[in-house]
Parts: sequence; C-alpha cells; structure tokens
Amino acid sequence: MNLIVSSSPHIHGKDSVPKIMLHVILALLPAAAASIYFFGIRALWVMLVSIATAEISEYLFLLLRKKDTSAALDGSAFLTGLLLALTLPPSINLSMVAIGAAVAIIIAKQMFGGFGANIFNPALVGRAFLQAAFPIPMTTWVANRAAHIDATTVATPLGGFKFSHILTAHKDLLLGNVAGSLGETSALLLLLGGVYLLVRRYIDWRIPVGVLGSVAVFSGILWLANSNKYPDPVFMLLAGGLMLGAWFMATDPVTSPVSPAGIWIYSIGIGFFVVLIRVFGGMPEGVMYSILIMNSFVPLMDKYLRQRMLGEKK
Amino acid sequence: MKDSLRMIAVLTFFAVLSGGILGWFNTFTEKRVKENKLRELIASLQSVTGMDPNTDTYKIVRKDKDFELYRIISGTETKAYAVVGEGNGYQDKIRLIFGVKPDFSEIIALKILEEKETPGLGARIEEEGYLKQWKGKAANGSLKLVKTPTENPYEVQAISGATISSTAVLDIVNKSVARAKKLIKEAGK
Amino acid sequence: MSAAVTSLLVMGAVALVFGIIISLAYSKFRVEVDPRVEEIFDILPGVNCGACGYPGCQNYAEAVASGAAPPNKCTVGGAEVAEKVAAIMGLEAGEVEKVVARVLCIGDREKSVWTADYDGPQSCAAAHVAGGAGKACSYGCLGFGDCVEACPFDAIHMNDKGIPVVDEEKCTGCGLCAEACPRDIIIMEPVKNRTYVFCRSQDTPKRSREVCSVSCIACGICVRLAPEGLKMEGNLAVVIDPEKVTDQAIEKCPTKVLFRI
Amino acid sequence: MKLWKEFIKGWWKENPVFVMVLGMCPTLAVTNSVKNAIGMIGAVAFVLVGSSFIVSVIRKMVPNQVRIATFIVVIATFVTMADRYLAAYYPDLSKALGPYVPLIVVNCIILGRQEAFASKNGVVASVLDALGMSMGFGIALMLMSSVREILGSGTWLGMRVLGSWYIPWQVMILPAGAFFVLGFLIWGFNSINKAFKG
Repeated sequence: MNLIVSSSPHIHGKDSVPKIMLHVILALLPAAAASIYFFGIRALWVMLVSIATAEISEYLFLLLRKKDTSAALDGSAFLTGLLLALTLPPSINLSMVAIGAAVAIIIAKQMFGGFGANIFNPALVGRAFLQAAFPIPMTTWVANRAAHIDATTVATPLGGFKFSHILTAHKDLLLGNVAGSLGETSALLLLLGGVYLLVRRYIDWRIPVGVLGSVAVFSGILWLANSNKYPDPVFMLLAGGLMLGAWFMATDPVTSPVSPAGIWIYSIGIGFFVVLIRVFGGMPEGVMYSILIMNSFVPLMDKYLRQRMLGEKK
Repeated sequence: MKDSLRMIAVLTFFAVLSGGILGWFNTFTEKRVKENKLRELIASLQSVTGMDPNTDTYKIVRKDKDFELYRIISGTETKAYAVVGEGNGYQDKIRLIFGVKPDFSEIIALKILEEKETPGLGARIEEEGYLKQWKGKAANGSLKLVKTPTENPYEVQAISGATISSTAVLDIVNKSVARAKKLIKEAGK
Repeated sequence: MSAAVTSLLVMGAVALVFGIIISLAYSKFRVEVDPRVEEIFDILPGVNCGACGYPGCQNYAEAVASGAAPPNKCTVGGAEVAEKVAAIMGLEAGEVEKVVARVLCIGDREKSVWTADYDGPQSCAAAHVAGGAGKACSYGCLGFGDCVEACPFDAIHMNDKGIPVVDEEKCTGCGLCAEACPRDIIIMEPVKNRTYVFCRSQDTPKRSREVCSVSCIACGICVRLAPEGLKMEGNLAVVIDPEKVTDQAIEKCPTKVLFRI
Repeated sequence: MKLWKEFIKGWWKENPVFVMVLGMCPTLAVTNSVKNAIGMIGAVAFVLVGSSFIVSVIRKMVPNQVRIATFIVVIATFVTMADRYLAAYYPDLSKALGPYVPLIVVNCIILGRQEAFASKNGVVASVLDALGMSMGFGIALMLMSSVREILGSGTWLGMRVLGSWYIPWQVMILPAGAFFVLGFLIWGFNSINKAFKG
C-alpha cells in the first residue's frame, strides 16, 4: 500500500458515513412506522417514491459530474429522501414527491458539490420548493386514521391554533393523534429516535437542547405575558415539525456549525425564528424556514467562531 | 470657459429637443391613455353596480389615493354607489371595487382591481367562486369572517389556506363602507 | 400652456441648471490629463500582465507620459510597441530585449523519486502546501500545471512527463507563470541566454542524489572549470554569465544538469 | 464581414444576459409569461436601437464631461416614448409590465452599449450592434419566459400546451422561479460552449 499525502483533516474516525447514516435511518424508523399506522399504506408510498427518486437523482448526477457513483449508496441520499417524505402531507400527489426529492438532491446537494459541500439541508430545500410550487396540496391535511375513520380535510394543531385559536391536547400531540405531515405526528417516537442518536453520540447534544430550550423559553415568555393570546410552551414543543427538525434536521453535521459557540448561536437562532414565525408570521409552521435561515449563517460562523489552534494568533 | 459653455449648450440643446419630442409625442398618446382609463373605470362600475353606460351617468363624490366613491345616477335618481378601497394584503396592497345599494342595505358585487397575493392561495380572491358570495352581503361595515359556507348576509366565508388575504379583503370592505357612509351622510346635511 | 411646451421648458431648465453645475464641477475639480496617456494606452497591448512593473497598461501609460518610465518596458508588445510609444513621447526607443520564461527543473516523473500518492486538489499551490504531493525533492516541479493555467498566451505546456515547456515564439515574457509557480522554478531571462543549471535544489549533495537523478549535487566541478561563468550559491551552482560557461564545464557535469538549449 | 460580426456577436458570443449577465431586472421580473417578455423585448429593442443610432450620430459633438448626462437624456426620451406608447395602445401589457418599462432607463445593457460601443463607432456598426444585442436579449427572455410559463402555468403565450394532467409549479411564476430558471439556462449555455470548444 502506498502512503497517501492529502490536505487536512488527517484523522479518521472509525465511523464511516454509511454507518452514521444507517443509525440515523434506524432512529427514524419508529416514526416512519407510526406514520404508516396513522395514515395507511399511502404513507409508505410517499416514502418509497421519495427515497427512490432521491437515490436515482443522486446516481445520475454523480455520473454526470464524473464522480464515483458508489457514493450514491452511502445512505445520505436515502436519508434525504426519507426525511423529505416525513415532512410531506400524506395526501400529496406522488409526482410532487418525486419533484421534491429530485430538487433536494440535484439543486440543494449535487449542485453545491455533493455530500459535505451543501450549505442548506437538502430535504428542507426540497420541501421549501414544493411549498412554493404547490401551495395548496402542501397545506391540505387529512385527518389521522386513529382519530377519524373518514379522510376529510382538517387543520393541523398549529393551523388550528393560528386561525381558529383551538388548542390540541398535549396527550394527543405526544402520541401522534393529530393531523400533520407523515413524520411530525408523534412527538414521543421522534424523541425516542433522537435520544437514541444522542446516546450513540451521533448528534451534538447542544443542538436539540438549544433549539427546544429556546423555543420553550421564548414561547414561555409570551405565554406568561398573555396566556390567553399565546399558546403554552409545551404545546409549542410538541406540535408541528419541531421534534423532527430539532433532532433530525438541525443536527445534520454538514449544515450545522463546528464550534460550540457557533452551535449555540445556530440552535438558539432556530428556536427564536420558530417562535417568531409561528406566533407572529403569516404561516402556522416555521421550523423549515428557521433551519434554512440559520443554515445560511453556518459558513460565516465556521469562519469566525472556529476554535483557535494552540498558539495560533488572531 | 469655452469648454464650459459648450457643455452647457450641448446638454441643454438635447434636453430641450427631448422635451419637445416627448411633449409632441404626448399629444398623441395622452388622449388614448385617458380614454383607456375611462373605459376601464366604466367597465368596473358596470360590473359592480349594474350601471348601463348608455343611459346612466356617474359622478365622482370623492377621489383619494386609497379611496374613491362614485354615485351612479339613472335619470335623476341615485341608482347605486361604487366604492374603491385599498389596504394591505399578505404581500402587497390589495385594491378592490364594490357596488352598494343607495340605502347601503347590501353589496351588489365585488371585484378585485389589483393584488399581488400568493398564486394558488391568496390570489384566489380573484376567483369567481369566492367573489360571487359577496352579492347580497350586508353593507353595514361589520362583516365577519367564517370558515364554513354561510348564507348569512353578515358573514363571509374565508378561502381555506388564505386566511390573511381573506381577512384583508374583508377589512378593506368594512373600512371603505364606513367611510363611504360617513361621506354621504355629511354631503346630505 | 400645453403639455408639450411645459415639458420643453422643464427639460430645458433642468438641463441648463445641471449643465452649469457640471461645468462648475468640471472647472473646480478639473484633473489635467495628459492627452498622451490615452494615445499610449491605445497602443499598449492591453493585457494588463504587469510585466512592465506597473499594475496595468493604464498605469504604465500614465508613468510613461509623466516621464517616470521608459517607453521600452512593455515586453509583451516588444520593439514595435516601444517604437510607437517612444514616437509619441518624442524619444528614441531603447533596445527592447525579448525576455522569455525558463523552467529550471528537469526532474520529471521518470528521473525523480516519488514517495507517496497524493489525494487532494490538483494544483501545484495546494500540493506544495500539503508537503509536495509525495515528490521527494522539495524544490522540484510538482507538475500540476499552475503555470499553464496562468499563461494568457498559451505559451507554456506540460510535456508528457510532467515538466512544463515554454514556447519561445509565443512567450511574451510577462512573468505570470513565474508568479504562479509555488516553487520558483520559472525565471524570466533574455532570450539570448541559453545556458543554465536546470535545477533549483538547495538540498545537501547526499539528499539531492537520493531524490533525483538530474539535480545539482554541488560538486563544484563546473565552477572550478569556468569560474567566470558560474558560482556556487549554497548547495547550487548558478550561471552568472552564459557567455563564459565553457564547453568543458558542461561536459564534466556529473548529473548533466548544466547544459545549453 | 466585420459589420456582420458586430451584428451576430450579441446573439451568443457576447449574449448580454447569459454571458455578460446584464439587464437582470427585466430578465428576472417580467419573464413570468411569454406575453410580458415579448412586450419587454420590444421596448428594450426600440430603446436600444434608437439610442444607439442617436448616440453614434451625435458622439463627436458631445463634450466628454456631459457625455453620460446627454446619453441618459437620449435614452430616457426613448424609454418615455415606449412607455407612453404601451400605455396608450396596449394598456393591459403596460399594466402587467408595471414599473419595469420606465426602469429600462437604468438598464445596463442600454447605457453599457452606448458607452462601450455607440460612442466609439459609426452609425451603421452601432445600429447593427444594438440590433444584435436586442436579439440576444430577446433570445434570453424568450427562453426564460417560455420555460417559466410552461412549467408555472402549463401554457405558452396563453395557449395550453400541457394537458390538464399537469399540475403547474407555481414557484416558476414567482420571483424564486426566475432564479432557478436563469441558473439552469446559464448552466446549459456554458455546457454548450464548453462542448463546442472541447
């Protein structure tokens, strides 16, 4: 074997990309399974189409860029497809799912240079594109099967609060007995997966703590100021896509900062924007845009907030 | 000095030439622009009040930037009022026109003149399905927004997913009705 | 008053006012520009290569017009441009010597030792920072062609063994390739000079021998045989006067790194 | 031969939109439908050719110091004429284009061509240059607006081209869609250039 000379970093951990991806996907499985239980076989189709399109797009673009196509099997495209599917409404047209997954991989990931070089979380870019392209299907929610037998259009807990001022019970939010996207129904199962990743040290504990903590603090301040007008912090924590975002999307190592100081600014910033958009904005949910906004600051934070090398002068 | 004079002279010469050409050009276009505007106004008035442009006339009661009030006259009688109102929508100003019966008992029809709402969501305020429900609503300045289909004259159904745009239209109507009523009352005294 | 007359008067008045303002500003902030600057600039090739020692052609034109620079500094334009510039300035055109780039390393892939594979950005600058891409000689050519990229005249190319070759016809002597080379292997020289020690290694004789078969091993034979043509600079023999490098010195070079082209 | 070169260079080699990336304001703002794009192309071509003609005629008598002021007066005159003409004869188009017709005054393609070309070249060359640049601008806007209208509304120039099965991507007629399409078109443009060069 030849000695290899390369530019830094030079230390290799024993965890490879496919192994980390496998564990993240594993941690998402309970929530994914629950979505099939709640929304039926259609949820499975949404996930399959999303993952398949993501993998195919990844393979084709690696081919086009004359890169090693085996990288398409490192699990990152699979994870992007799965995450995207979990943010979509179960009733969405499958062709839209495919468009979203293709945009996520091609525009948000490969065009920025592929795995490790993207600025924005690909799954969220895919979702943002779908939101802008198909506003009606993306905000049409069917009732949860566990709650109602017929599939009528209903409001999500956050939508219900924003436009009709109806609070959903905490227990329902925790168990997933609500309308919403595939993966944001059951806060409990997402929490389970998140804690698993935390215990295995695949994610930085500061990110979920910073995001959830700041959402609790900011919404708590508003709630204390006027509990009739603003929702309570527990509702804010459990409703919508916050759990999915805080544990699985904000923690993406590629699009989150490196230094502890950067991570704190990043995660608290996400929490701040979530509360700002949900309470004062025009949309009921803001996790997606909050993470995308803070993603854009990551390169800046990595430049100015990195840890100094020993003896390095400023 | 000679340079300076030449600079001033050249610039002024071309400016005067330009002013002359534009002024001359304007005499051709101005008339048509005015005609276009008038035609547009009459078409709007016609669609929201049922005014017949051959027999009826209209009178401008008030014309501000964000509020216009027209009295539609048939013979000697006031046939209807038309109100143009403006207010903030979800993204930019919404400008609309609606006709009311002379006694302000009900709205005759409503039309959106300008909006830049989200296509597919807020922009649906321009759709016929939404606009036709305005016919017969109470013109009392205190209409309410509801989520479900309604037959009540004091309730208007919102477009699902576009609550903000629906609220904006409702607010503009309520505000403009109140303003029109006040103006007519003052004029009547 | 009709709209036409109004617009005419308004436009006229505005233009008059601003015309006066501009002319006042002009006389107040007037910068005397030597008309010759423009003339010279028009003659210069306009590649902004910087070979004249000024940031760009405009600056060089200003310098020539003000008398700060001689008219023959433009190596890209050569004698032709120098003559024209000098004509504008009313001066005799000095002799412009054609300068070309010389690559002082012949340690190609076959003749030098490589100790590792390189996995990184494919550029000399990056490889130089990353410890030399596995090339054992830390003075020799890395072969990624940064100089080729830098050349605006398509005058330098990599040969099939990874050493750049200069096309003397196309080379204008602008020096951009020399600047791009992280190892300072490329130097700018008058085209009439043809004898060089084609090595820049300052390694000890032992090390030089180990890493490359065509390096200067500082034996000093050439300096002894032609003391007026060469001298030692540390562990490297350097030609100081190509005219005085004798054939004998060239023949005796044990690694054949001193030669004429 | 040289004149022919001045004419065709704007189509592809020096395309004002895809190569020089000038005139981004109308390129991004009014390409949400082909009809708007055609209106804008007409207005820009009229202003560009008209002012290039005038500027190349008067270039020798305008002192250098009031050069830009004079050019702007010339350009603004043509822009105002275009704007008034549209308002008088095509009120709907004029409304749809909104402030973007008056904004042609500050469009870099126009002043850029006057400064870079018309003020240094003769009348014939300047007019040909302006015509060529207008063509280039037109090609770019037609491509942009065709892609955006077909994907965003399923229509082309108001005619249905995609069947009712097609669900329009509304993002394409929003400002964000303009950036996506521009990016992809510049990519395609450069890829073609590269393929021909290589």
